[in-house]
Amino acid sequence: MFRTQEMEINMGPQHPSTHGVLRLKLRLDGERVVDSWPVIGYLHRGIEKLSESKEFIKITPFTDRMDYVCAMSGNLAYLGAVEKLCGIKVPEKAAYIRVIMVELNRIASHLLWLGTHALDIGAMSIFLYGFREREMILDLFEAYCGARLTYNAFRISGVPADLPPGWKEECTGFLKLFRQRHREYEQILTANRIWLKRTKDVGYMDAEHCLALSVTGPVLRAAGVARDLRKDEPYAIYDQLDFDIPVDDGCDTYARYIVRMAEMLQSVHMVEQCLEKMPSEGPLMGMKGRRMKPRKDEEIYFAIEGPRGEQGVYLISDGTDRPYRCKFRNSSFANLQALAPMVQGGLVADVVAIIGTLDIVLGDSDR
Amino acid sequence: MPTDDTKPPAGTPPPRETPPPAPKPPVKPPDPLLAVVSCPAPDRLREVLPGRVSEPHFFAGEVTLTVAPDHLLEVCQFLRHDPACSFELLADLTGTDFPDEEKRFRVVYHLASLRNGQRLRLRTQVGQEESLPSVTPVWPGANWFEREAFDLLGIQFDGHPRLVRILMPDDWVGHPLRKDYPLPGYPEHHLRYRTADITRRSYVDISWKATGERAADIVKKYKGNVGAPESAPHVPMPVDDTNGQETGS
Amino acid sequence: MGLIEGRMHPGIVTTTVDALFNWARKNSLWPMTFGLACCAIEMMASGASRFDFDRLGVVFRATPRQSDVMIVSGTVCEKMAPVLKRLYDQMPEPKWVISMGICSTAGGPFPTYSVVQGVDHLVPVDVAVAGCPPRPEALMHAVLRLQDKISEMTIARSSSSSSLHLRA
Amino acid sequence: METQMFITILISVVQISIVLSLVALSVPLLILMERKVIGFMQSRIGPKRVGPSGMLQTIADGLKLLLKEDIIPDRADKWVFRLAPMIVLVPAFVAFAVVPFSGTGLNVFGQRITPWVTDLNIGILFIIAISSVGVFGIILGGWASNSKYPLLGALRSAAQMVSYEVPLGLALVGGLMWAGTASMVGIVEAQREAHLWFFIPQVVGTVIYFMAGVAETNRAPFDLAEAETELVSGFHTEYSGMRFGLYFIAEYANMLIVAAVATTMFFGGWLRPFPNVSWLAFLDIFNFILPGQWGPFMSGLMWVIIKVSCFIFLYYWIRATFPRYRYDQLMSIGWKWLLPLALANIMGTGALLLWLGQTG
Repeated sequence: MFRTQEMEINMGPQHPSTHGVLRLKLRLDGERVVDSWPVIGYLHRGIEKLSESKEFIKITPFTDRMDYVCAMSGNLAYLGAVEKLCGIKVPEKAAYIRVIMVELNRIASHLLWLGTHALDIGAMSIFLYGFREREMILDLFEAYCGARLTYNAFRISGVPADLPPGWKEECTGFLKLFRQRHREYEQILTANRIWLKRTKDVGYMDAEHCLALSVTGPVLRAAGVARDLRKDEPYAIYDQLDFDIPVDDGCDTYARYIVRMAEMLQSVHMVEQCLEKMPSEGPLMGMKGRRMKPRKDEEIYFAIEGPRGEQGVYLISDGTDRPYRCKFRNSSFANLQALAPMVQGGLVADVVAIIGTLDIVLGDSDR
Repeated sequence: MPTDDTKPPAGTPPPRETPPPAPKPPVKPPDPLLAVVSCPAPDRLREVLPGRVSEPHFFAGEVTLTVAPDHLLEVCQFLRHDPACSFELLADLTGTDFPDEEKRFRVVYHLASLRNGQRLRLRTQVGQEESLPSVTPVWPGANWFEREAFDLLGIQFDGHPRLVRILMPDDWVGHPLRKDYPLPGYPEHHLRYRTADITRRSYVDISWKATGERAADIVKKYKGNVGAPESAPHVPMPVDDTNGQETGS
Repeated sequence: MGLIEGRMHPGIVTTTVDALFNWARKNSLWPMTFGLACCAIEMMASGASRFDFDRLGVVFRATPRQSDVMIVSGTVCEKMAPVLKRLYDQMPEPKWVISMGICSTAGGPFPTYSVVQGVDHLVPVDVAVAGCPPRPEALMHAVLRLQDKISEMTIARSSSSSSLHLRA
Repeated sequence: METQMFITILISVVQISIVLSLVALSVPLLILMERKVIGFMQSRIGPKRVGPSGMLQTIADGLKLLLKEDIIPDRADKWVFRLAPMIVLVPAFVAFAVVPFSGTGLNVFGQRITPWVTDLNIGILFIIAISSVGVFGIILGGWASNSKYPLLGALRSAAQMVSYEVPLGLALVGGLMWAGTASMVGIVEAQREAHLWFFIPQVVGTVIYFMAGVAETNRAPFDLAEAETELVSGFHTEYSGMRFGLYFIAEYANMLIVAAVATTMFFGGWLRPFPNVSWLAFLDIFNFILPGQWGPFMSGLMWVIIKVSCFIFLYYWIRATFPRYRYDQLMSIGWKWLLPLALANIMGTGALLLWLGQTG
């Protein structure tokens, strides 16, 4: 007469906390997740196919629109790949400007993560505080390149423009303010009992499983592996900067929170160093002209440490100024694989927290 | 040969910033991109599994090994577990379509070793009708990458837990990243996702079941995806347009 | 349709009631929390502290049943199209659509196999916003324009065949 | 005789309509204040455009909701679907029947009009009994929608309300023991006679009551039944238009009830702080401004409104600050902490009263 029945439920593609258009098929026993099947591709725009018909320089705007939360990283990864393929050198000053932008954008990206993650768990004010500081970073970007979200701020072999006058001071002021605001976030969340209850031991995944599932970035670092391409395979001028890799061995949502919060401060530290060390004079572009001829039938893979993990670009050249194949290895795609094992056995409320902690951007994963 | 494990991770630094610090090649090639970099994997493979992989190809500080599909799984197992190689992370897996070549698809595996700080590219060729062994037993993370390669290129992977489309809709026809697939796609394939007539109230049955059934017919009709289908699978949608009829009164 | 639209002959003078109803409708536009792509981030920014959509009475609702306006914020892909259509159908009348950004308006920079070249293939668009992505100010302007448009509505049965909505 | 009865009925009708309209009118104000208060806490402005400083915002929202299409899902249980919002709304309003809004009544045309609709001698019990009926509206609404998210929301809500009714009721028992009566007016009078607000001896009870009250009204951090980021909109996901509006109104009316009961039970209802300290009499400012009977009436009303507002503000503050609890954590708080604490509070109160009775 009485029997229990498992319920299948669809989370998304339109759901307030799937961070876009992720669809998650859940099989529930009461509120407990028995099985899950993530469905992605609702934002597959065919960027890789489209890239094959464009010149190298015209692909940069698409990289903005993949990981739209941290577009500068996308630009840097792609341009780094092209420069590696063609053997182009980037002037030092341009490299500094790139690193400043990328690190600022990492802060902005982490702020968005913090806001949406906290909102998913129910702390709504943090969302608005995070956006408040994010707007300041966007103002800095706007002053530099004119765009708020999709920057296209770098060019092959350098950057198109120097920092505008007064920008450095603005930036220093922001960084000073940000350290203070960062303390405020920590005050609200880090020791909050409800926050601890909601994040501790939720979404547990240890280093071995992370690596097996190709998960990189803060999720891996929160599992105790100090993997950071900025240190391991330094690109741009990261080998001249002094910074730490925040690592936590909690392996859970809270550990990821701690790691990302610490990363923001590290980024602040890096930007401060860059502003100090940056040469005041020097060329901004490493090459003249726009046409380039890479060697025929060669392939390269270039990866940087994006805010979500290893952000790689794989290019095959056919000797023309267009790539024969342009594959973007985006961290959200790989990290999303960890979602199903993580939510297994958790509650519906944990699913939301885990989606937040993976910090996925669906444009990044679907391309 | 720097095969000892105690060596600090040399990495594969980009040549434009810092030239590779490790062993100086005897004859410096004219193009710095072609410099030989140190990597223990080819030598270990040559020792333990001779004849399975090709000679390494060096470009821009990267090492590429070519392997035949038959030996792929064996080589991968070795690379994953051998302490001198220890490629724990499958960073990327993807395919490329070369329609003019005999074996149409080139599949590459980007491996990374955290312990040794090495990177390696494994390359293999597979024809349209052939299939590759899935590397999910070695790296479970290959799951989605292989699904993506199957989805966009139509490469078959044997032994994959569930090889279904990942980015495109389940009932999509064709594999978009193939070179003979036009960039705008086949508009006929898209029509079932559209409603041509728009009114303020148009209830159109677009349930997944309905599209699924129709899709089955399409798949039957256009098996093999190249070339435009003869007729569009567009089904006229029922439209409730009562507003327009009532206006006369 | 709402409760009383289309029940009155166009000859009946309904201006005062119209004005009241339109005032209520235009000042309480609740969009659906429906982010698709890059534009969704700017949509969130519009709701956040600096721009604060709440000033205009715009509150994001999670369910289509309680929302009035659908902001299609981002690229609509073929896989998403049926979902979007269904969500639109689930919204109660009167409902409006803002197409935010060039992707949803006309496909944008993606003339590819998987992108719907304009959301007006799927749902009737009331206001289209230019930009890639549009700034929050632009979205706000779109909401204001939509308010203008709503001010033109009437509850009397419309004489045009395209029913009650817009004459703006 | 018949005229007297008629007048009595008329007075009751007038009282009921005044109370109803007061509550109904305060709901839009509460919603507006919530948006404003939370807006300021989040460093933004809140409604600003509609009417002077956005004062008419909720009026516009309500009117719009009235005008929206009323969707009843195809597979819903249509009658239950229609009925459910009313089941929630009616008890929320009925419970106000026993809430005293001020201390002294008014004499109008020789008839005495009390500032409460009725003074039941089981007032507190009446409120608890009535407000637990509201649960059914939520459960039925979620079930009748025949949709999965509402069903989950209804299940959560059922479990939550059942578990928090118990500590809610038990937390009040301590106060009742001090008061010695269950009549709402009697409780306040008891506080006047005891020369102290009952929250002083009943701190634990007050805290438990407020926590359970927040959970009862489905407010953050216990808003699991309509957790927007988890269950879309919980039990009212399928409700549109004014039916959703009814749920919304009921939620705020319930908040008011919880605040009003807390005010009466623990914070001395219409009494000013330290009602026995005579030099504080100036706090009842309306006694000096308004003539005759209106002075005390308005002063009492003022205190009730101030105290209730403080509670409501606390609600908003919590909502703006805290993350949300998880379902199982909520249950464990209810059963493992609040219930034993409430029981211990009763025991402690009993022991204290016994001791006081022996010594004094």
